[in-house]
Amino acid sequence: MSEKYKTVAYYPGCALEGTGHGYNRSTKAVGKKLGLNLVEVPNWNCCGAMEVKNIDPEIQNYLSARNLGIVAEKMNVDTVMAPCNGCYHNLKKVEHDIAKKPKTQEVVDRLSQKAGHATYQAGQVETIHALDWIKDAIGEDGIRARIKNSLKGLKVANYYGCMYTRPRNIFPEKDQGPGSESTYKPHYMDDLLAAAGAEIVDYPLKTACCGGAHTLADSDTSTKLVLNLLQTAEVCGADIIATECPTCHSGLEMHQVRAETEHGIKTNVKMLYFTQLLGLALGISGRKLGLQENVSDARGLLKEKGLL
Amino acid sequence: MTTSAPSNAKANATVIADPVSADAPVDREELEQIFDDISSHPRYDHELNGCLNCGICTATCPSAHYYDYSPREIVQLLWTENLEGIHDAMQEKIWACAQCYTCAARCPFGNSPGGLVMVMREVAIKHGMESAKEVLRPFSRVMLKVMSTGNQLAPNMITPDHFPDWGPNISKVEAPLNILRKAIPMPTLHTLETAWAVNLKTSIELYTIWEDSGVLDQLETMDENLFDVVVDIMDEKREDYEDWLEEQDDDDDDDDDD
Amino acid sequence: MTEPILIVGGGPAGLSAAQALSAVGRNSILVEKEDRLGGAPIISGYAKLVPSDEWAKDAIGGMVSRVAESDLVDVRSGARVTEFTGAPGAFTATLSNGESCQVSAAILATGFTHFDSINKPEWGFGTYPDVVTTVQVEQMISSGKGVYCPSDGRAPERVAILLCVGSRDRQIGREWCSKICCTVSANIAMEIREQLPECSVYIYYMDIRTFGLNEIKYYWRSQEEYRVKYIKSRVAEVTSDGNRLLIKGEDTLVKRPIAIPFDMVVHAIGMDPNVENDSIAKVFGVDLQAEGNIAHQSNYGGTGVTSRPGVFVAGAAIGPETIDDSIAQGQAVAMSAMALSPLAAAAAE
Amino acid sequence: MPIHEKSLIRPEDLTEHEALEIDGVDVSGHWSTFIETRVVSDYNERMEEEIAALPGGEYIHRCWQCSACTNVCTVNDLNPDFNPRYWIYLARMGFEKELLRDKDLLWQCVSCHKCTHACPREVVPEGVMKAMATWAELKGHTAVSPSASFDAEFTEQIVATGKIEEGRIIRGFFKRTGQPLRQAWLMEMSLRLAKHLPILMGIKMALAALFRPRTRNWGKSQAAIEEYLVERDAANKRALNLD
Amino acid sequence: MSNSGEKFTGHGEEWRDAKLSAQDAATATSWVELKIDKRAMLTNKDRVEDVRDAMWELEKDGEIIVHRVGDQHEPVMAKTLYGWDKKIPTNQLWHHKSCGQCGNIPGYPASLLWLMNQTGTRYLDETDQTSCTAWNYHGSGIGNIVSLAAVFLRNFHQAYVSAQAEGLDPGYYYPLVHCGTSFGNYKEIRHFLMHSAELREQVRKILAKLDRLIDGKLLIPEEIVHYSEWLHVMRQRIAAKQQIDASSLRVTIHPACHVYKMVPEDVIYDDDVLDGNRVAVSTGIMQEMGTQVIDYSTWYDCCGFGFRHIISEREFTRSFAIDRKIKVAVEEAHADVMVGHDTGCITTLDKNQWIGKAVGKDYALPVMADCQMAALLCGAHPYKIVQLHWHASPFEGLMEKLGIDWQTAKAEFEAYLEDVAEGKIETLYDPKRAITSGEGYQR
Repeated sequence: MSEKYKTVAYYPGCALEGTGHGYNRSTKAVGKKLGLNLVEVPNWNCCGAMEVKNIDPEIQNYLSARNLGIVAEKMNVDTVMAPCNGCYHNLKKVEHDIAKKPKTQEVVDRLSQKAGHATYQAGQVETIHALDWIKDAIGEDGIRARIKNSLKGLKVANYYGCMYTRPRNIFPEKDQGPGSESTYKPHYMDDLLAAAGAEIVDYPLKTACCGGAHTLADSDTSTKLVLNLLQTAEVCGADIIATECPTCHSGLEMHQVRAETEHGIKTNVKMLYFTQLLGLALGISGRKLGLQENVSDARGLLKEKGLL
Repeated sequence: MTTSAPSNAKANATVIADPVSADAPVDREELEQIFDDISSHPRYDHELNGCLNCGICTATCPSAHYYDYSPREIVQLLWTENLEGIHDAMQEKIWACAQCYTCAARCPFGNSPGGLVMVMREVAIKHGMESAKEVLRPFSRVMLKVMSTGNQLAPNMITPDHFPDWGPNISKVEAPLNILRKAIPMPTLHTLETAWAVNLKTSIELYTIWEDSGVLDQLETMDENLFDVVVDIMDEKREDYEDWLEEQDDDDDDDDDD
Repeated sequence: MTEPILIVGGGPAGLSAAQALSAVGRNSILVEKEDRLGGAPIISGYAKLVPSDEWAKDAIGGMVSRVAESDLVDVRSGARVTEFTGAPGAFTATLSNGESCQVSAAILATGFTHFDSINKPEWGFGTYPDVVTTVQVEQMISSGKGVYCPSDGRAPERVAILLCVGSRDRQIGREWCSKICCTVSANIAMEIREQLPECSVYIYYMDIRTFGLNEIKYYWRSQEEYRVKYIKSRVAEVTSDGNRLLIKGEDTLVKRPIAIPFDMVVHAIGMDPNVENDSIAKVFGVDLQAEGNIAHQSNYGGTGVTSRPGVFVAGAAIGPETIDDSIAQGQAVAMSAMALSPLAAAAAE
Repeated sequence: MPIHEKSLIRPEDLTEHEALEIDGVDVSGHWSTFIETRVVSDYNERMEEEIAALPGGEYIHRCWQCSACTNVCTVNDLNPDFNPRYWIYLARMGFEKELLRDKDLLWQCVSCHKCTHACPREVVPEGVMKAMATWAELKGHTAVSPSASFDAEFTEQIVATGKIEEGRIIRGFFKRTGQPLRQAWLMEMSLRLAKHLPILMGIKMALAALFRPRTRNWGKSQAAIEEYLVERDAANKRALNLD
Repeated sequence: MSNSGEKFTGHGEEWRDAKLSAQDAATATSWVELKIDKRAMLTNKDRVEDVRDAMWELEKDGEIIVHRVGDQHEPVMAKTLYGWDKKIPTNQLWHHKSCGQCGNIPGYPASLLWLMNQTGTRYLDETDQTSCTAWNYHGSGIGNIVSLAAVFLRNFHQAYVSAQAEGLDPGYYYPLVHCGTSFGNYKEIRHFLMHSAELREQVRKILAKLDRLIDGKLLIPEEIVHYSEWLHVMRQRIAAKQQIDASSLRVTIHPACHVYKMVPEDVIYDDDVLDGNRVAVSTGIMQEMGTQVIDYSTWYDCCGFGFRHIISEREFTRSFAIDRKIKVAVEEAHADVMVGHDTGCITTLDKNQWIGKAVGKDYALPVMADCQMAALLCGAHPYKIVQLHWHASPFEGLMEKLGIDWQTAKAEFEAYLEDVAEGKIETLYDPKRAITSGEGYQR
């Protein structure tokens, strides 16, 4: 096992302190179990999500750059891990924009100076996703070696959403041939959960959109998109949709409920964070993984499968 | 949606339904037959060579000024053999064409979109399409005229009742129509029922052409009443002509007697 | 000693052939019908060439002076070949000025003729003074006067360039693509934008064929740097309301008819076969293609081989061609002519 | 006789008189109906510049209409009238009237970034659509869209505290858009969550609602952002010739 | 480049000259070293087929007989779009009338016949002819290539044999087509006929039944000739008879689609008319008679007739006619009159103006055919011959501008109507000649 990513800065983001709390708990628990250290970025701020960009992209860049600046200046690590796709995307984006667009650097410098903190320069910090973290630090073999409770018999559809893969140009490490992550057909989560014994179903909508940006602003659209994700997963034979983003996860949960209450369309597939599934395989208790915090309650199913 | 949800029953494979219209689906076989009739029409190969999608036909099309109608679209539908699209265009779009043939004069590929529209109109008639019947209904008066006389238009057809939008000045001199007609210095135009005096034999010759070229069959498909009227009129005219011929023979005989 | 090689036409291909032959020490006779060398780029007054961005009078002018200064090239300008007899290695060419010469082979670098827009009258050329051709805009630029509306000399505020004028059009018997007009038009559009930053330039196209690297340098750059707009539409007619020109088209991407006013309309004229090809073919006894260009055999056995042994063809005489490629062909065909003529001469002995 | 191809004409292009008499002739209804042309008669060259000046719009001029964006678009799948390729073109050429026909669709982009991913020219169609939606709002063609309300609520919270809290966002958004908070599906969600949510968690969330999560020493960042926003707002208005 | 004020540049007197210096003008045109013939590539018939060549082949093969334009028809050669020759007969003409003209613009054919009388042209106007039926076909779709071809050849056969009624040889008269749609349709159908043996066979069967074959063969006309072409080649001779000065008249020409866009290679383009850039007919005679021909931006547009639209969807017809033609001619070209050369166009543009009042588009532009205008300028009676009272557009102002006393003329006509009521009818030719067979026929 390599020392890579043994200790990384941890940027949980706002959602992991709210609806994504189960993701937060399970990520930390899995890290601990695997002997990986997470050091939370001190006094971080919101990355700006999608919404600030719509008001002004450079403010969003500033918000994300401030966090990277803290990591660069105050933490003795060169990698920051963000489990949320939105945060991950934004940190990657500002890295890209600062390197490529003079205007971004100019605005970030200007605002940082006014705010009285160090500015961020491209290349100081590497941003990774929770999937990169476990995949590169532990790998499939590492997982297989540590399995206490194989996920055998559990049929899982892996859902990556939009911000993990798009647009291509902010993820220069992806699409680099065998082994690297793919923007077209991402597989890191598939690899890890397969190593944990899960039966991965062939799910064509891995990177389709859940309409998370419009969960409230245009709920009907979100419900339609989510329902398509859920029904397709069921057609593909999945019991579980594994997620790796709090916004996607809560979007799937919320619109599963909404499809049922508003349109009377019921679906049975359950959503679990991939860290929750990995944690189960590693023998961590359901409670420590925050299974009780999910709206779509998978505990009955997991008991049936002998995983709880 | 990217993949159809399982709750949506797959449409019957032999039936093509427009997902957004409430119209009854059309049999695939019927669609193929329609396209077959279009593409085997003797005009078809003259009128369609390919398409650069350049838009010059639509650019110059008078109908495109007002209707969401595009000769380029018609050509594309045919060239790509879009059977549903062709059928759809035959419901409405092909009737928007003004048949001016500017498109044909402009096409860099030497196509004639207007000619293709004519082919589609003929096929719409062959298939007894409702759209064709609807279009033909207000046309029936002139149709009856041309089929039974050989003239498309007659002076007495242009009345304020039928053409209020042509205003009060259809004629600027107040006089009975028959007098005005006789004041035209061409003897052949002293007529009311036809644009010019048409020889009885001429009308009958034309009727033979209608019969033998399949035009009467077209009419029967489209409008049975009109068909019956035309047949009745022409039967009568034929009888009149036969009678006249006999009279001539008699006269000839008389002449011989002299 | 072998006889010199005859080169007909003093444009890029002919100049390049002469240059190549003199570089290897071979004599050539260059016959040009005009009173000066340079071909279309010089005689028609082109501005900056694509893709070199060099002024025609410098770039082609340089070729002209190199040829003119060469002792091995015998330039006969203001003359045509009126008779061409003999066999490979021993041809006799008679010129219109009464001279005659012995040559071992001939290279036809007789070029093309610009499409005459008068043959596409519905696009307004010949009827409205502000409808001009790309060649005329080149002349406006190369003369240093800048781009102006011929009707009153004002600077246009909005210019439309129509592509495929005299190309890709069965209506006028020209089904071919003239190959260079897209690139040249993008170049002209940028020149106009540079000279007249307040002037908008629109290019009306069927397809954009700025092949190869020209894509970046012309098609992309004209948009990204110069904000030239491209409208996918073949225009139906150019008329005038007495004040401005009116373009009638269909914007095929919006599926809507358009009728847009312009101050100036530029025809991107295509390349016709040389109007004199019929007589050239007769004099040299070579075949023409159906389109009217000089026919040549496939390149696999030798470059620029015509139907008559010992007579070769290069450049736009074969069909629409770029200046760079004409130059390359001139050189390649010089090689063909050179390789053949001593052999033929030997065979004749 | 009614127009047979009526569905091919936009209703607003028809001028009809229910009852009309001219020079003593009754020409009511179809006897005097006129159709107005659908031909576009000029380009509005300002429009592209205006949209390019708004956040997200800066690369609009690169578009060469390949339609990769529309072909991959998530929302286009649901509604074929949602067509980024087409709108970008309309905006570039200044077919203002046409774009405004779809003004209430523009904001419905779900920001899935498929278009940006697919675009061979880095037009960032997603950003351009946001810019077009902003343009329509600033020009007064549309009311503030739910999406823009959400963005504003979200941004205001971040600017104020450096972080967001989801419950507060929901409440703030519903208040802005005048919707009741007690929506059936949200109630059902809370109910399901409460069934198995440990009391401790409930307390924590309630606390978060009361005591807003915030980034320490945020004040100077807030001031810097606010200053920039004022600048930006002025720039947007300037670009659109608004006061 | 046209840069001399003399040439047609479009907008009458106020048109701006290009004002190029001689040197600029030379530079601007020097690249055209050789004036290239109109559509030079196509003059080479290897590339574009001339249907007449196919006819000669078929005739040689014994399949058809070609009805030639002979010396007796005193042909004048005209140049077509590609520079090909077209023989326009100028004498011994068989009038193939137009249903729309005869039905509601009778002054149209009457003016033409009157001009023929003036120029001493022999002709026949008879009853043994039908409409070409193409209006019906284009409007409704009822009809087909076979019926159109049979009607075409039946009528042209009658033209060929008609002279026998007067004891003359067949072929004495050559058909002259009045209607633009007939003209376009017949040419299109002739093309199909020359290219389809099957079609020829189908038509042969029908015509055999009608006894309309010559030696068992189809009779195909060498040239299909529109009256406007006759008018064009006769323009100097007609202008010689001109009595009224028309130099103040601003004329807009409406060229007819079926005349110059259908089978365009057969259409006359004259280097002396509009620099050869546009179809020559109508413009040629109007220029010859000294009027100012004014260009306008919608010159190429059709009139909006639409075949079915003029009958059943006049919303389109009137909108197009007013917006794209009448309005432009009035507001842009400040025209006194619009002159055309086809039935449908004249009807459409003339009849569909008044209704513009419904939407505040109130225009009053006189519309008439080229031969009507020519007859008027040669002194024909505006009512008795030119029959302008059938036109809905106002023409009184136009006549005043030309110095014609229309009130007196109208009074004369009204008086003549009383004669007519009593059977005292004046005609342009002997009515007996109109009937060549059947009932009423007198040798």
